[in-house]
Amino acid sequence: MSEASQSLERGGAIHPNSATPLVSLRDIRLTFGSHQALRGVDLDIMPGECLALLGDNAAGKSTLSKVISGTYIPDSGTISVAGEVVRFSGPNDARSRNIEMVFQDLALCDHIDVVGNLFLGRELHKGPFLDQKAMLTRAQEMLDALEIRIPRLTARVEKLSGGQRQAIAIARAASFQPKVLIMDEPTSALAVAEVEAVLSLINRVKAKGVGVVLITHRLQDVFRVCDRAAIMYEGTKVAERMIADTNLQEIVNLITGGH
Amino acid sequence: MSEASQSLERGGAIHPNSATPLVSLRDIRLTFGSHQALRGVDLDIMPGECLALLGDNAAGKSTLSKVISGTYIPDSGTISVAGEVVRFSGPNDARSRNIEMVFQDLALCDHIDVVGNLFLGRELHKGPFLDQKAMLTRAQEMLDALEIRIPRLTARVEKLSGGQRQAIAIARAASFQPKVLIMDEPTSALAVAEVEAVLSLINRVKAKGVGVVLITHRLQDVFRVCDRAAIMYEGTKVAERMIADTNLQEIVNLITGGH
Amino acid sequence: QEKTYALIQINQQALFFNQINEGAQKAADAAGVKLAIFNANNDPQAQNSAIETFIQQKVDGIAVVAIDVNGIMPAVQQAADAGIPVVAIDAILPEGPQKAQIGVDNTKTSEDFAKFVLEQHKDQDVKMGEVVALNSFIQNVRKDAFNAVLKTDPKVTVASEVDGQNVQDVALGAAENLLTANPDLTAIYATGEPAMVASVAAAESQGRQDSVKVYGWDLTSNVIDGIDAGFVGGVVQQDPAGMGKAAIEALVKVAAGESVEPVISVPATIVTKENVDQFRDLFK
Amino acid sequence: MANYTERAKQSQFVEWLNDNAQVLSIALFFVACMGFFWALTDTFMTTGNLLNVVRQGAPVLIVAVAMTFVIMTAGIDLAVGSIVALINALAAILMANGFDWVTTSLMMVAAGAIVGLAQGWFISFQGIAAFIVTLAGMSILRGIALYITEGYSIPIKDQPGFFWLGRGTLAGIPVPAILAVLIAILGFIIMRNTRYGRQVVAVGSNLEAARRVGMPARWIVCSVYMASGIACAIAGLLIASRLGSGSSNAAVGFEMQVIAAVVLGGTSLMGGRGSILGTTLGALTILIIGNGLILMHVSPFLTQIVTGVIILLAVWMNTRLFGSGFKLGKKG
Amino acid sequence: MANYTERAKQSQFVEWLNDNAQVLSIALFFVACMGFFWALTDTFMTTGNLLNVVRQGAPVLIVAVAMTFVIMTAGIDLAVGSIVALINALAAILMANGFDWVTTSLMMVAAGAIVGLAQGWFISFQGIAAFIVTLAGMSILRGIALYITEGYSIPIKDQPGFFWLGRGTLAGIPVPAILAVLIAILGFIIMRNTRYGRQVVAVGSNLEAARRVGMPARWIVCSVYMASGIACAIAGLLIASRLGSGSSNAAVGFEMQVIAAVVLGGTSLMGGRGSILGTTLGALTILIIGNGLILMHVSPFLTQIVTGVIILLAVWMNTRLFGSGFKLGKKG
Ligand SMILES: Nc1ncnc2c1ncn2[C@@H]1O[C@H](COP(=O)(O)OP(=O)(O)OP(=O)(O)O)[C@@H](O)[C@H]1O
Ligand SMILES: Nc1ncnc2c1ncn2[C@@H]1O[C@H](COP(=O)(O)OP(=O)(O)OP(=O)(O)O)[C@@H](O)[C@H]1O
Ligand SMILES: [Mg+2]
Ligand SMILES: [Mg+2]
Repeated sequence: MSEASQSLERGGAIHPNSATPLVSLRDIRLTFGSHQALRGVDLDIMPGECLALLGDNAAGKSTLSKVISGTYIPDSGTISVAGEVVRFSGPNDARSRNIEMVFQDLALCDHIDVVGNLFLGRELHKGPFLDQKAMLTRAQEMLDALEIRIPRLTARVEKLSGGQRQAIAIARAASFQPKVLIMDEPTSALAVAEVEAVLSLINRVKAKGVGVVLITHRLQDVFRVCDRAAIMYEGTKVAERMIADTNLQEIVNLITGGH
Repeated sequence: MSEASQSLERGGAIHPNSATPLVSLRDIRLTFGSHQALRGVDLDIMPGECLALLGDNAAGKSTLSKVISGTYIPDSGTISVAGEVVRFSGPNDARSRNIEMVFQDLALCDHIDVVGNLFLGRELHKGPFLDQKAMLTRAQEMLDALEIRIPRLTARVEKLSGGQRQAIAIARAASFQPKVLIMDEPTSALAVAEVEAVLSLINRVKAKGVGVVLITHRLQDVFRVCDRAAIMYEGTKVAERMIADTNLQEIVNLITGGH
Repeated sequence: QEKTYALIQINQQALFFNQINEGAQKAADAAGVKLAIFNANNDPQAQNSAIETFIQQKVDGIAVVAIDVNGIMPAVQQAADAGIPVVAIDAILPEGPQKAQIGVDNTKTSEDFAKFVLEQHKDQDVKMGEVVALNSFIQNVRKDAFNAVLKTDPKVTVASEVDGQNVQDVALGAAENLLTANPDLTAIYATGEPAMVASVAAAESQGRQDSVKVYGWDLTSNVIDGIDAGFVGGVVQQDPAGMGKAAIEALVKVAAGESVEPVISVPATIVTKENVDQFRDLFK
Repeated sequence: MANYTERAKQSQFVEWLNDNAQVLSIALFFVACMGFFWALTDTFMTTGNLLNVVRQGAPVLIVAVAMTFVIMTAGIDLAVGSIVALINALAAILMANGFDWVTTSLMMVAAGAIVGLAQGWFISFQGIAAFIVTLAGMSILRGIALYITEGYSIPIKDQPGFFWLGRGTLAGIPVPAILAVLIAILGFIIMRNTRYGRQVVAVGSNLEAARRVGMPARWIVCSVYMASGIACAIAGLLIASRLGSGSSNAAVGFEMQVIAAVVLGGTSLMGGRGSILGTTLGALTILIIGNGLILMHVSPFLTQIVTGVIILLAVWMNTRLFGSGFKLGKKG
Repeated sequence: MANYTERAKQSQFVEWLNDNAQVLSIALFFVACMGFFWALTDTFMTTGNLLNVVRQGAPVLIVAVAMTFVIMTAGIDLAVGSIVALINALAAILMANGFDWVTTSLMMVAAGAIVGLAQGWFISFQGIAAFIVTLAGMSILRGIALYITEGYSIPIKDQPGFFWLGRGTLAGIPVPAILAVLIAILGFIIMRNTRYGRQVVAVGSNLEAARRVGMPARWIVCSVYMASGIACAIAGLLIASRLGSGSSNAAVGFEMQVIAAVVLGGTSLMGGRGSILGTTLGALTILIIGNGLILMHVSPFLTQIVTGVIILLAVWMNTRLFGSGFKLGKKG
């Protein structure tokens, strides 16, 4: 009883299909200093589904997504991957379970070139040596798939424009066969065409059975690619809705808490 | 002859009313290393008007706006403020002419508290001493005007969420009686309600005769607050349109260059 | 053709070394030869490098004030192999191909000085504090030889040693702390110039001129004032200029094919109230 | 249906602890050291000894205050020891040549300012890394000191007013200590309560942002090196007065002492974060460690080792205990 | 109506110049220094002298290569001089106690690694600033060297194999020089072409990003200090072999030489940017300046000044001429 009622208190959960969730969070809490960033959040990420994580600024969306990607270790609560309870001790653990993330701050290395950033942490190598040529070729393919034009792939990312940098971060996360792809405001700096490319990317990976978590403030995009929306407020999840069953106004009301 | 035809080559210019432009750029060129960021751009900013500066990623929008705010010094071309040709030697020159800017990278000092960042470079003081109390009171007013909730104004901005940080940067630029207000993707990280607040802020300042330059990739916002749109492509201005005379599809086509 | 000699110095932050340089320069001018001086800034390796460089340049003779007496030997050997005579100043080199050893025997002088100090305090209990420079080989020799003699007198105790690192103001702080730590201290021994300057200043600043006698190495103007005031009991004053002079003269002789004494002694004087007048002119 | 609750209010006390963690940590460490030496030696807690410590420490403390400003801008000044030596030597030479001590002192402060300004110019207006400019400055300035003294230590004679500066007392308190405390208080107020202090923090936190909001960023960067030069001049004069002589041998290794004091006080070498109070406590901690070890008759062969270990320990405590913020009711 | 034209293609040559500006700058400066000393002294360009320079410079070069890795991670190792002294003293003591030179050398390399690892652990796993850890290390390690030698120098006797290491030649080229060049080449390849090198750059550029993409960021940071410790051990052995003795006074001021070499070579103290080639040229430049000044019989009072000025000049040129990128057809 208590399990279910507690869960309901924490915003409830809708299971759109009966498959095991790819990732499932229960009662995640995280405090920075004395600031309660997350106050007990439940969330399920299902295969082949795009989940929108919505909420006001500072609601805790980025923090929650960083918990899923192993960047933050929660104070309490459980994370299960494919039904099995895990304890992430770092981003590496999440990555080895094919959980990829596009960070809001992009997490690029300014002094490394575009190719290097695309393969960061997953460099192609022949023996101990980097395979620069192979990486260059594959990098071009990765960017083409997202319709990103970058004049020189061996230029440092330092001087690229905001949109170009964001595109690189997206290409990096999307290109290595993720099972769960978390995108924290991936389109905030992108131009119209690039946004379209990202949305169609989401549809493509969804079709392959990947579970996508999309954090965004562009609600119109949510209605184009997402299947379900979880709404956060002040560190809690206050509601979950199937996109098919809701409309823009309801979502806006949920986000602002009615005021 | 040549003046006019050259100008036409550079995308032409529409003068929506007969007043002198607040700021007027002619044939602005700027090269980084061997990369031509701006290849001769003309632009007029009129009082009481919101000008949308649109374009693909890396088109040169941020670079152009930084030229207007004195952050970059162009290689060639002229800048006139209120009809008078000026030479900015730094951001201070522009600021002393009441040109304010919200930077894409926000330009906040992480180690300084919210209040301090709002008054950065314009600290209130009594004699040589900072007037902390007065700043705190005014800061609260500034943020309230933008409907931004920040729990503790004496907290360092370092740990605030992306949207909170962006809101602070906007509040800073808007609060000191600008004559020209340049906003480089000010709403990219903001939630729905905050975006509305920024749009109504733009309408408010426009009504006071301020010239606003809005750089954004959210075209729907352009149609809600802007009067004119300038479209950039690869370091040039390719077109200018009155918002009343155009539609979303045309703008999208102009941005992508028809492809 | 004019001959060129090289002088390899330890550092230039003590008067002692600079007076060696001056003496050598004067002697070189007098003999009509050129002198190149190298300052190693306390780095033993730099001394060897400099010697190797001078060998390449085929100088006619090298005088060396060694930092690391063992470490300098390979370079001395190289010079000898290249037919360049080497003389050593001050620090005593181990057995080797050097032509002459010039200067004061620090061990012997320290022993004599210790005996002098004991003499001054005959039949008294002495509580001795020492301001030393652990990073200086020569000053370690002075400390250990001095202490070896003190040990023979049961009335003398060494209360404490502090490290002034051969830097004046560091030594001053250390000397002051030494005085506060030992309110019943009766004597201070300073093993080199910075320590000596500092000990004198410390005795003054702590107002202990009446109860503490300062002994040590190397005169400076302040030390002479201390002798006049009576609280500096005795100072070993070497003749660095004489050493420099003797070194160049020895090198000139060797180059001319003459032979020189393997040990050229430039004796040190113990300066006290009685004989201080003859040194005043040096420190004006 | 949905339950909209606000986050718990942040505890004022915990926030305060968090904001002042660095200073608290070094204060704790300082008190611990005091207690330790008090317990283990008779002399340590005597007025005489404590006054000694503050007098000896005045030069370090004065320069550390200025260095805090430098490090706050994400810079560093390795040349402080050399500037002290240069001023020390110059002052003695001038007085030996008949200048009176007041004129000399004023000229020396001006000289310190000029030297600092020159370094600051290379750093701020020419954009060369502070580390390398002041490394070169360290070598050049001590070279000049060496050159003008030719290695002699130059006696200062018959300047009672000047000697009072370094050795005298006012109401029983050593003059250098009074000077140092005044400078520390001045530094504290400037850093916390003036526009200039705010500008220094801003420049250290985000130079480009400071420039964009119209602060004279380059001048601010330049000015902290000037302040450091002036502080070095004062320190150099105090040392000359205490030793009664000027020599190029003064203040060798001084820069490391000063920087250690600043870092111990919780100032971040990355700029933007730090406090004068912390620096003061850091400097005092280093000083009493030096003093206490001598009082305890620790073998001089061990002092270097022990000092290093203690500093490491202090910073380690600072980082571990306070670094990542206090967590309420959290185990890990 | 609108004219959609693409930007002019970037000139390959200018891009290449931009990417390699730092190395080009120091190369130019190096050649200029060579030319200068060649013109002004007879001996400089003799084989004997040049071989001398590379033999003498081997320790600096070896440690500078490792230091480049350290500085690339935005760290610093101020303790290198002290580690060299410690290894140097330890090696002499071991051999004096009957260990043969091969065992001793292996033990010393292991000791260097352990010391480096210890420093690295504090820096990476305990999160203490590298500057302060290695500053403490500098004091502690030289203190230990002083303690075990009691300030005396310990002769090394009858170890022909060991002496060959520091003094011998292979095909006419000094063994230390060969060793140094091999290490520099190894460093060059590791930095440019291996995963480890890429990880070092990534950690220096954005530690948090490196961690997030799953790199063992802490281990990488730790490892560069270990590499530095090993390099110091090799340098310490070479110095012991050259001098035929071990002493706690070895390598005084070594850290500043090494860091100056690295910075002169264009490596940024902020991390992420640098090259081994630049470091090699930087180290050689510093070495030939030292050598050339000796050959020119420059007054010892002036050498410090001249060296400082030259280094400042070189970096200034590096920053001004090449720093902000080449501009085609732009006056400013
Ligand atoms: N490392 C941190 N230390 C302290 N507080 C933090 C930290 N990271 C986030 N916070 C706080 O946690 C709260 C939630 O932040 P988070 O970044 O998750 O918000 P968000 O929902 O992603 O907002 P946005 O839409 O603006 O990106 C904010 O109040 C923020 O100040
Ligand atoms: N400081 C710089 N140095 C070198 N190149 C630069 C610099 N700043 C910008 N650029 C280049 O100039 C071009 C224009 O960049 P800019 O930031 O103005 O684009 P933008 O239109 O604002 O794009 P976005 O919408 O992605 O923000 C880009 O190709 C970028 O790589
Ligand atoms: Mg966020
Ligand atoms: Mg932009």
